[in-house]
Amino acid sequence: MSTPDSCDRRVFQAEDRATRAVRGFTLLGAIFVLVCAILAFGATRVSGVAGLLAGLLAAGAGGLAGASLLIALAVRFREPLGRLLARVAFPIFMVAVVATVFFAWVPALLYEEVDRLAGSVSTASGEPRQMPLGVAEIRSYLLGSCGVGSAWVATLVASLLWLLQFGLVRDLITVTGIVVFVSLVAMFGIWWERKVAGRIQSRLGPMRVGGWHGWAQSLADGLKLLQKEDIFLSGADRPLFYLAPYVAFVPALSLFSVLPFSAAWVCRDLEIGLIFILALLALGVLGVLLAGWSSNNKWSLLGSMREACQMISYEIPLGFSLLVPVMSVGSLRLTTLGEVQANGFTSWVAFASPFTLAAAVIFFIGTLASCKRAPFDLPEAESELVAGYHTEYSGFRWALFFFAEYAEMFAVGALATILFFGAWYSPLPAAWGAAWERGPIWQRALHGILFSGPLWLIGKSLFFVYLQMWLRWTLPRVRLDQVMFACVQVLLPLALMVLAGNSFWQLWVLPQSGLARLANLVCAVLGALVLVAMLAIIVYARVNRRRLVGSLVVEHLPGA
Amino acid sequence: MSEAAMFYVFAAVAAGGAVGCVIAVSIVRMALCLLATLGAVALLYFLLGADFLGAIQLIVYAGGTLVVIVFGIMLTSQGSAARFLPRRGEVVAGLLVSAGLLAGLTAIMLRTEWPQAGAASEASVLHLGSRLLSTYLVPFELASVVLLAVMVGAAYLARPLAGRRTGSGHEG
Amino acid sequence: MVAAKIAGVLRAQFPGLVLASDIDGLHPSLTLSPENWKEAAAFLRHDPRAGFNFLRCISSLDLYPEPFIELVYDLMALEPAGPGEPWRCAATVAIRLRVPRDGGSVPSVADIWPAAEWHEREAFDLMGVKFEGHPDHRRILCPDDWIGHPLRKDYQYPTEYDGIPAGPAPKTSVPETP
Amino acid sequence: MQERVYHSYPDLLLDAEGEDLADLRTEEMLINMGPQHPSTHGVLRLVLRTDGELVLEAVPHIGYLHRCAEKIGENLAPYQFIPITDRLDYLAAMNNNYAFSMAVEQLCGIEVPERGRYVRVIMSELNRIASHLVSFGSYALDLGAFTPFLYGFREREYILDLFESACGARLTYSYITIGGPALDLPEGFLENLQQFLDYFEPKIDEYNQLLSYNHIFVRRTAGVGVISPEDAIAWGLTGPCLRGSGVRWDLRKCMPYDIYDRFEFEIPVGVPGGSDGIPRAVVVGDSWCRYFVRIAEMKQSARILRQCLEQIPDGPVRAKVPRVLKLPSKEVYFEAENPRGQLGFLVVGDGSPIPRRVKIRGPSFCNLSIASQICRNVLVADIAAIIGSIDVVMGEVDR
Repeated sequence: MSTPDSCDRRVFQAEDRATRAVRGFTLLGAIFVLVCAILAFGATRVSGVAGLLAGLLAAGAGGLAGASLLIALAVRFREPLGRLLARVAFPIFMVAVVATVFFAWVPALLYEEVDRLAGSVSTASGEPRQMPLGVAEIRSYLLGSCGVGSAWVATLVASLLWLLQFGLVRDLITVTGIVVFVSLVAMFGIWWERKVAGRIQSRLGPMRVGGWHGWAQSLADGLKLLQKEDIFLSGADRPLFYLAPYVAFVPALSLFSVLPFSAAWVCRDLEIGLIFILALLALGVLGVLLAGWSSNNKWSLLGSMREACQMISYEIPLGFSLLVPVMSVGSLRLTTLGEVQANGFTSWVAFASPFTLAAAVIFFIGTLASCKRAPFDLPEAESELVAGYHTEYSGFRWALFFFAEYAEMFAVGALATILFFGAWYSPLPAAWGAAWERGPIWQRALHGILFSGPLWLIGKSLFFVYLQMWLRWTLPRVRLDQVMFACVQVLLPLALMVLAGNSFWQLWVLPQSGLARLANLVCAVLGALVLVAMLAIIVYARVNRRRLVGSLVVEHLPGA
Repeated sequence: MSEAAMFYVFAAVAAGGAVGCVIAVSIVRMALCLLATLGAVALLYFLLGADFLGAIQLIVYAGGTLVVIVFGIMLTSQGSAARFLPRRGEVVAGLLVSAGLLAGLTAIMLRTEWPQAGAASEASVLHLGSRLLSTYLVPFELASVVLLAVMVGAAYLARPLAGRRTGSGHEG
Repeated sequence: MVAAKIAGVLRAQFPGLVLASDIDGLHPSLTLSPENWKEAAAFLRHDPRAGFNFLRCISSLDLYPEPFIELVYDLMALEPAGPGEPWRCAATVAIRLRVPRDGGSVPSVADIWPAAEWHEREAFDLMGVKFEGHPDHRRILCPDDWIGHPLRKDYQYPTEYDGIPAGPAPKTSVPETP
Repeated sequence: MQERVYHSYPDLLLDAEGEDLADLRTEEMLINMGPQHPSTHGVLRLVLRTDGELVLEAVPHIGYLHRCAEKIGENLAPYQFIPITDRLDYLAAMNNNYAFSMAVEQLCGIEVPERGRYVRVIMSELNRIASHLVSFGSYALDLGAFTPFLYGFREREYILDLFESACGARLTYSYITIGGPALDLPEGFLENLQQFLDYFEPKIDEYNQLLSYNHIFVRRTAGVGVISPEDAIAWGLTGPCLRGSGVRWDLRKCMPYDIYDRFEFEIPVGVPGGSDGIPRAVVVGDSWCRYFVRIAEMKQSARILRQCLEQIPDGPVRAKVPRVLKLPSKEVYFEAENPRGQLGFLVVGDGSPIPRRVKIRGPSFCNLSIASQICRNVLVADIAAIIGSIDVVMGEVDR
């Protein structure tokens, strides 16, 4: 007769065995990695593809081994670890934020250092040097001119720097960074959406996991979703059903490969970046279509048909509204489109003329539809179609759809920022901070925070994400015929009119004429007023929250 | 070297997708195979430095035409009954036609003097645009005339619908 | 009063239709014979002297051990009283029909009062009264393969349904009001 | 059966005579909406025959919550049956208790003391507000607006707190019983009620700003699922569904029972759009009217509650009821105005303490019967709008 206690004990014993096994394998793995590392970097000169592969193998194996070791330790010491984590969750969270920012800067600085190194070596030897320097050359340089004392440290640093010379390695690092960033954005977006929804609905949202306002909720949800059963329906089309989430997720992820976070922070600065982004936005719909079709569920099918309808229709006004800034700037390259907006608030494309402002509004509405956000969330309308195209999905495949949705939300927010709202520049004119741009590292960091940099782009994009959330939790859903009506009979003619108007504006209104300046001023003031009005609403709601929400709710809020 | 490797991978995906598209039975799977082919061809364009062509390939074929095809399939046929089972004669005829096509294409490929691939010009979109609106203006406009004809045809087909406002009384 | 007036009108219009009347009780009602019920219903609905446009409820009572089931149609005549004024209830009356328990049927009045459609289906489902000419004569609350009509006094409680065992029949005990 | 012309959605593929305008029709599809579906409010099952997004026909199938409450009523003494009435319209349990107690009191001739009568009215009007709040919130949810749902539940929470202080339960109260409420009101109840009313009444205007006059909401509901007054009466609709069609009929006013003749209040009905700030697209009898009647009724209930607070006397709340209540060999049919319409009880006694027959007329049951008529040639999204505006509670439909 097994009592619950003995049952528990047996479970724990089994867990201990598993932990021991994991630890043993980890030890073996670590030894193997060490050997690989010595083989790879111990030699004085490693070069060519073989060395590169060995290095990558070593790094990958090392990472795997380290991760499994950490997991094993975490499983073994889960209880004290949990207690500890509950105490220090908030500091860890803050440190993680700082560390993320730091680690985002480090590769950029390193690349610069490596390029400088290559330049200095070539000038020293007096003859043009091919780019892949040997480890020994870097090491000797480090030991010689940089004043690195320890030979061991020099070898290690030289090996790392050697790897960074290759474009493939840099791309791998960038892609890893993008994947991590997209996951972070999606997880943060989901948590933030729940918090925003909570506050709008006078409740708290997630409050438990992680201690501080449930910051780890998305992490916990992700773990839960990973563990869930991957349900497959007997009547479904198996390969399509399994493939569809990836077909939806990959385009959303690829968006970030051409999205510039600042003039220098872009994985691939394509000349036709804008068209590429449009293409990927259009591709995302295929995943949804296939998901709805392969689920063998009528609600899913209806959902995916709605999605197809909506996407095909809204691509047209969306494309037209994108043409307006393209026409004003004269380029399809996203960095060029961003760079013309360096001179402060009034130089932003949206405020250049009434037509660009209208185009920005049309673009925002179009992105709502293309991201399936309320009030255009018909493909997943939960009160009509249960959950639309992802009704039958569970576990991680289901999560992939959400990752794709939030990644797309952020991407279109970033696109709106780049095209219309000053890209990575702050509202202050760039000329004020020009001196800091090439100063010492702290000045450059301050410049990045105050004048231009990825933080500005991310911040502004998150503002647009917030707008999307605000709308979602305020408005009812429109009906399919109304969606089509709004597109074909309202937005499309409007977009065409804006396009034509902008052409004439470009032709007839000289850039520095009085009319252009007046229009610019009026539009900028309008934009500023909207912002001020939003701030005023926030302040008003904050001041009157007891009256607006009711004492029952407010007294449970923290800091009430 | 890595470019060569990528070329072979993409070419294999494109060819495999094409074969899959031919031999698949379910129409939606055919569409998926077509997506693989179109996407791989777009990637080949990117590999050649023809970014514009690649992106347009993705927008027009993968994001536009294919979506419309899948949408059409979903609207007109239900369930997994959307199957395509050709007869033996059809298979033989298809094989003959494609063999002839393959032979012809191979012959042309072997005879043509291919220019060596140079670096893509810097302002390729600018270049393309100005060419389309100057040297190749007539074909460009002809293409748009064809599209116009298609639109008129579609409008004609949907004429009974267009006879009245579909927007309904609520919409004013 | 009002019920008495209706009884008089009905007696004049359809001789032999009104079998009995209970005018002064808590629930004023007329017992009609089921044969002419269809015509009488149309008269009650459309004739200006009656004008019962609102069918509130159709109740079925099992008179076991008497071999009858009684159907009670609660009717009401609503009429507007002028703009902005509440509507008036001109008259209420209950009509009773006695139907044989086994194999008895009455004409359906679903085309006269559409509200009767579901009420008649319910009466058929739970009491087993058949309605001739009903547009959709099916069970409504019980599953289609249910056996018996649960509200009959002699209903045998099923011991199982589709392989699902059911408990014993409920026992009736009289508690005291606290 | 005479051909009725119902409002049909100015649809995509049919002309006014219902004829095909094009051969662009796609394959018809039968879709099962429910019994587990987010917007069928419980276990309603609708079988939709659709052509793409167009619903050609919707057939309701009910009975998934059938417990044969009437048979239970034939086996229990009336006092025991009170908890069963809680479970009919479980969002308005007080009103159900009230209606059944009144029916039995009429049958047995029990007179309830004055204070008890006021307590019953207070409870039933509070529960009417609570029920309409759920209806308001879930209707917004049906149309894709999540936030009003939580606002509705936030306000309902205060009412449930009041109920809990009075009887200890938050959903199935069994508080009003035969002869009056089971207990007197607790200390401070009336003060809390006053506070609640002061808080609640301004909130109604907030709801109107947030949802009722929202452009998208109006476009989704105005002109959708129109029921003419004649149809509403013919199909036996009651409550907000009947009043939404412009029929000014409310039992509390038109055939006042208990002490409702002592209060001043109005009967809100559906009015055509264009006046009094009513959106212009609104047609009498459409979903918006049914929705808005509920909003307006909450105001009237608050008004009744304020009058109750002024008038309520001191004294006992419950009449003396015999320990074993023998039901006379008589029959009574009593209807009370519940949040969803007229809840009727036919109670037949035979001299024993157990009734011979208890018949329940559930208002949702009658209201739902029109669904298949007005869900023709509408879009899938309109089904949620129409069913939500009828506002059924399946516990009462299936009984």
